Amino acid sequence: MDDLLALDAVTMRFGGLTAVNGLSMGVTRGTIHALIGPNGAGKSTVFNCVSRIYRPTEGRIRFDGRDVTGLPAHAMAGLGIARTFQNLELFNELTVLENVMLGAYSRHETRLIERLWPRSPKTRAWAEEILEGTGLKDCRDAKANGLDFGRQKLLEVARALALSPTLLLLDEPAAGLRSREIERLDTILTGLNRERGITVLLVEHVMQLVMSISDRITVLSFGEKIAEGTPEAVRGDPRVIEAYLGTKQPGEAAHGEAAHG
Amino acid sequence: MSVRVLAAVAVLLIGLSLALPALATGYVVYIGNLLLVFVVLSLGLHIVIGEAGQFSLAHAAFYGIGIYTAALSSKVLGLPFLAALLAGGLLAALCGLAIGILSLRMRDIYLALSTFAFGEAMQWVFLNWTPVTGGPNGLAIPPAQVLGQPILSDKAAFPIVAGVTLVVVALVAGLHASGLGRAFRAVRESEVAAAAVGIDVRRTKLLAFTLSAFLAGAAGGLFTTFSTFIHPDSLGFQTTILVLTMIVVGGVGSVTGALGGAIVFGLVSELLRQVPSYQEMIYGGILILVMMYAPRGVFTLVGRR
Amino acid sequence: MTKHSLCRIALAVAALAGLAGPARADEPGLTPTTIRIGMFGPLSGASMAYGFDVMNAARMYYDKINKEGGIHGRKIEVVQEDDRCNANDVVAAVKKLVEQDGVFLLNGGSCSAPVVAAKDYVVRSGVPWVMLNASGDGALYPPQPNIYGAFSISQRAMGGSVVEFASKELKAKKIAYINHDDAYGAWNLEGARFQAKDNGVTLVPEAVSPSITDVTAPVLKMRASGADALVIATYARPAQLILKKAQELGFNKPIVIAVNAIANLKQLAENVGSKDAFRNVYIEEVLAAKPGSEKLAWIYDLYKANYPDLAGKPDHPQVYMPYGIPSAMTVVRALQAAGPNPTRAKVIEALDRTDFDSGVMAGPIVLTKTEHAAQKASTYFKFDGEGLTAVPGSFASRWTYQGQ
Amino acid sequence: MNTEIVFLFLQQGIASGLVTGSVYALLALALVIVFRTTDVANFAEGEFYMAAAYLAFFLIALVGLPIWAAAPAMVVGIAVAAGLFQRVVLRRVAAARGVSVNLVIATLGLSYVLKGFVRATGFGDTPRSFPSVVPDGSVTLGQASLSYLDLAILGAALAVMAAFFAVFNLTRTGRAMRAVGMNRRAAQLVGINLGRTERLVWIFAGGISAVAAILIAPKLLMTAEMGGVVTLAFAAAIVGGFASLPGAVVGGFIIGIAENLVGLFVSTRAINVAPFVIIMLVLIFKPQGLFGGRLRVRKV
Repeated sequence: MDDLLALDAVTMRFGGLTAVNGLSMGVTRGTIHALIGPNGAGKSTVFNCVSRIYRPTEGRIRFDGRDVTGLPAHAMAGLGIARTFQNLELFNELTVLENVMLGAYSRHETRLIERLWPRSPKTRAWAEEILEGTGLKDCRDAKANGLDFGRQKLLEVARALALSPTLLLLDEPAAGLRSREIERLDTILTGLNRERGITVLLVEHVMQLVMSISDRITVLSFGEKIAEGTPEAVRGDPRVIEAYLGTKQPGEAAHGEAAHG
Repeated sequence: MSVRVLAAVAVLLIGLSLALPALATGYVVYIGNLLLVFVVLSLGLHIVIGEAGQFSLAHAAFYGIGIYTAALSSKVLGLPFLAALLAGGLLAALCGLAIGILSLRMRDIYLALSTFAFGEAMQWVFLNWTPVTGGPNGLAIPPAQVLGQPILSDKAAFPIVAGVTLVVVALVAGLHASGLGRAFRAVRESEVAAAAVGIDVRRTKLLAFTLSAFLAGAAGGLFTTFSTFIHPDSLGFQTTILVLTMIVVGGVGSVTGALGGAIVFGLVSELLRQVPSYQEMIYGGILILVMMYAPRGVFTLVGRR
Repeated sequence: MTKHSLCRIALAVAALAGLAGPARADEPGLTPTTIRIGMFGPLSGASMAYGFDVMNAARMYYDKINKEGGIHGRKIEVVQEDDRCNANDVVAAVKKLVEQDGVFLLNGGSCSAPVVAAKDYVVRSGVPWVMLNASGDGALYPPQPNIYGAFSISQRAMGGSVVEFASKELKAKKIAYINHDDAYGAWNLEGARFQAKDNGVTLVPEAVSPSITDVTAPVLKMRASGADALVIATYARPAQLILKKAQELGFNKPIVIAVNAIANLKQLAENVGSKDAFRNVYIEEVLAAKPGSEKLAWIYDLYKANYPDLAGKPDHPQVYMPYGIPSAMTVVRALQAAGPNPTRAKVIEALDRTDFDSGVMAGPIVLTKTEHAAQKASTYFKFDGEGLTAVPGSFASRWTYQGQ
Repeated sequence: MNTEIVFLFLQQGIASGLVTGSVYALLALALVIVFRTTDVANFAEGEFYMAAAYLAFFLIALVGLPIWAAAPAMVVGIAVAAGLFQRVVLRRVAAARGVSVNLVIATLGLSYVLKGFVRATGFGDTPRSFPSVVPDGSVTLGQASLSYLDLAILGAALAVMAAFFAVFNLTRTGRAMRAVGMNRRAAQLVGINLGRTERLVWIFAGGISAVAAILIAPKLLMTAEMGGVVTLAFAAAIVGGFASLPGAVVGGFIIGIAENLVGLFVSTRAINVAPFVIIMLVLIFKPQGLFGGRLRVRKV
């Protein structure tokens, strides 16, 4: 199988707490893959293991066939893995343009001379292009912390895209967004996937989005995988329904959660 | 700092280099030299605090290392000025790197106070390593050698000091606008996000420490062009605090702020000598008022970015 | 802030802008009716006590001379700068006085380490420089053609003298010696070492920082060393801490407090608290008589007359005030000796022939071509916490400059 | 050096070091409570302490109040002044931009103002003292000798620490202070008045500084520069972990004892560098100080 990203029995413990327990999963190249589950299921922990903020207690992570378990966090960007953050990690005091230019740091500004050259014309042009594509062009000189929440979320995505990622990790990109904004996100993500062939792994509570764009879904509960498959298959899986407060449909349950996600 | 501000600074410095020695007294030129040394010191501290957001309070120590190294390499090895200045900068940079490595695991107040401790310890070394630094007797600085000629007055030194300062201002302004400068600021804003876009946070911090120490050492080298004496008393926490005050009052994170803060605060400090009995109160009052009413610094409105 | 100080700032701005040009003349600072003298010292900050009133004393002496008709018909005009006892500021003050204000000679400097920073510049510019109360050994040895100092006492002479006193008067064979790790300390220890070797006694030195908080270690070490006498050559605050601690730790040998440590004696006794601490304490004095005596009364009267406001302030005049007088006297005498048409060279020549009794200091003020430290004598008193009893005899340092 | 002397040195060095250490600890406690609640490294702490000593001197020596009346008046005065400084200056600085370096510079400004003011009164230069609240006399422990004042200072440091420990853990106000220190936003959400809590912390800090001044000024003497001792309180606090009350006291003891032992067994020249070497050593091995806990992993 052509897995771009493969987790092999990954376990992450914090002290006595096991956040992820022996998780194995694969993300197929060119797909949009969602990771869902109730709060505290360990979804963000999986993300942080993949982006190397945490070092898994056990298990291995392979990217593009290569074992990346021992690499430092900053090396992941160079391999083509970009991510966004659940609680927004923007460079607050920097401008929108600078935020996006920083996204290009490891893939478009690799030579020393490019990093030292004042005003970086090449990177700038590339960042402008991304801003155009994400509709953030008109606020390019505003500071990141001066944007409204929706645009800040979008900026996170834009910054990740500036990296020209092979794999995009999105940690609750729709949380807190209004439905019109979610629709735009849907369009952007689908477009990226179809047109540029970017593989996407996302954690999301907003089921409307998950169900509409995902090729495949993995469901976590208490750190363990309880189901995996196409949206339709997962939707009907009784274990999933049970995990999401028994009787309710996952989609409905998640709407309530998204409010405080 | 915008290109326009940089150009203005260049014109001003070149103009002063031509005009000042001819028109002004040695005293005015001396103050000019001293202010420019503080500009270089401030820009050095700006890199580590303003750009990379790491709290370093050992700046006076790096400055001292630069002064002693430049003076001694000129005295003992007979190095010409530029080589002595680079030697001072490089040794300071090396110490900065070492402190950076030791401080990597610390942050905030712990980082601030460990670098503070290093600064105090270095001042003690300057005072007690008598065979090298002259200890409490101070050290006579030999005249700097430029193109084989000794520099014997403030006026002769000024064009050199101004030239080096201009190069430093241009480099720091360029750094601010470059990818590396953005990487520094990314580390300042969020280490997690910086790592996620591929910035090696540890290496970037170390680089900031090293560059900052290099500039402090170079400022020390500059000091030796017009000064004839150095004493450990001048290399203590007071000096670090003065430079810190300059960049904060000028505007943290802004190159123009560091430059303007150094000039304005250097001038204020010199002018306050004229009102001895009130100067501490005035100085303290200025700090409080600026922090209350111009918290982003007095120079951030001019040439932001 | 007064109008006056605003004026001063405005003038300084003008000076920095290069608007106020220097006085240009063959002999700067000289007009048919005036001689301009540049004075600098600490007028602000932590070191103010060392120089503020010393400068006032010198100024009031010049006022007195002016009232008596001046020097060959010229009145003395004083320009004063604050040097904060900080090397960069000392240099700024000196350069301003010489190049901006165009003074004829310099009469300034109260802090010994930072004044050395101005040495090379003063030598290059050729302006005569008579220090105030700075010991300034670093600028006096080797002697420079135009720099004179140590009008209170040179630190080498001080170190030699206390050791002489401890070994001759107190018959100590082993002398404990606590000084500072600064320039003062380095210089006075050199004199003390020389004298101890010359007298065949052992010196046990311990250096501490002026900012020390706990003096247990040095005092305990001194006690354990079995010394017969303890010399305290620190500044006032550490000296009082040491005195107190010596009593607490039962150190019962004689203690000599060097002149560096002398502050207000009444306050000293109050700070140490216990009268027992003063059973065996001697103090070094470099003035001609004990403070408050008839011989020095004219200085204190003059101060009151000149600075009525200051005299009403607590702790004024400061202890070191009289030290400004011999320095100013030396300047006046040299100017007089240089004749009605003085030049800097003539004044330097006259300074090199200075030899007079100031009536203020313990010994004569003597300057020669090869010795530019003016005052070397000190006297000793027994201090019981209240009164002073003079110890007869002279205890001079024998250290001399031997070249490098 | 024979064994007898080594033992004597050890006993007296440690005993005196504990006392000097409690001086550092008292001032460090004032630094720590302010830092852990308001995130401000108070560079004016030394000058609070200095101002308190001079206020006491003024009330006792010049106004002629008896010490039992002067001491409480002075403690209240300094505490109120500290609260005012928070209300008028710091609140505004923090509101405009909560960057800690700005707050630090503001406190630095206050320290200059206070030093300049005391110097302008004319009392700042000559070392002074006022009568100690503790009678003269000393006790001997083994071969070490300590004065009554020394014991009082030691006791006060421990008592103040215990009192604050109780306040922080047992009272509502204390818990509010801790909560603000941990998470300002959350504290606000549960109904804690941020401004009032922060002001109280500054008032407390002013109060301790004043108590410290009553005890310490007779021992270390007063000048306008006496606040410099706070450098060593910073050393004590950082060694202890900067957010920990017991840490500040233990840190104070470590610094105080180390100064003496270094002075006795290495060189008196090295006394003033010893604290800084200790800071560096401690932080290299424990980057959060001895009692600072582990580095928090931030949730992202």
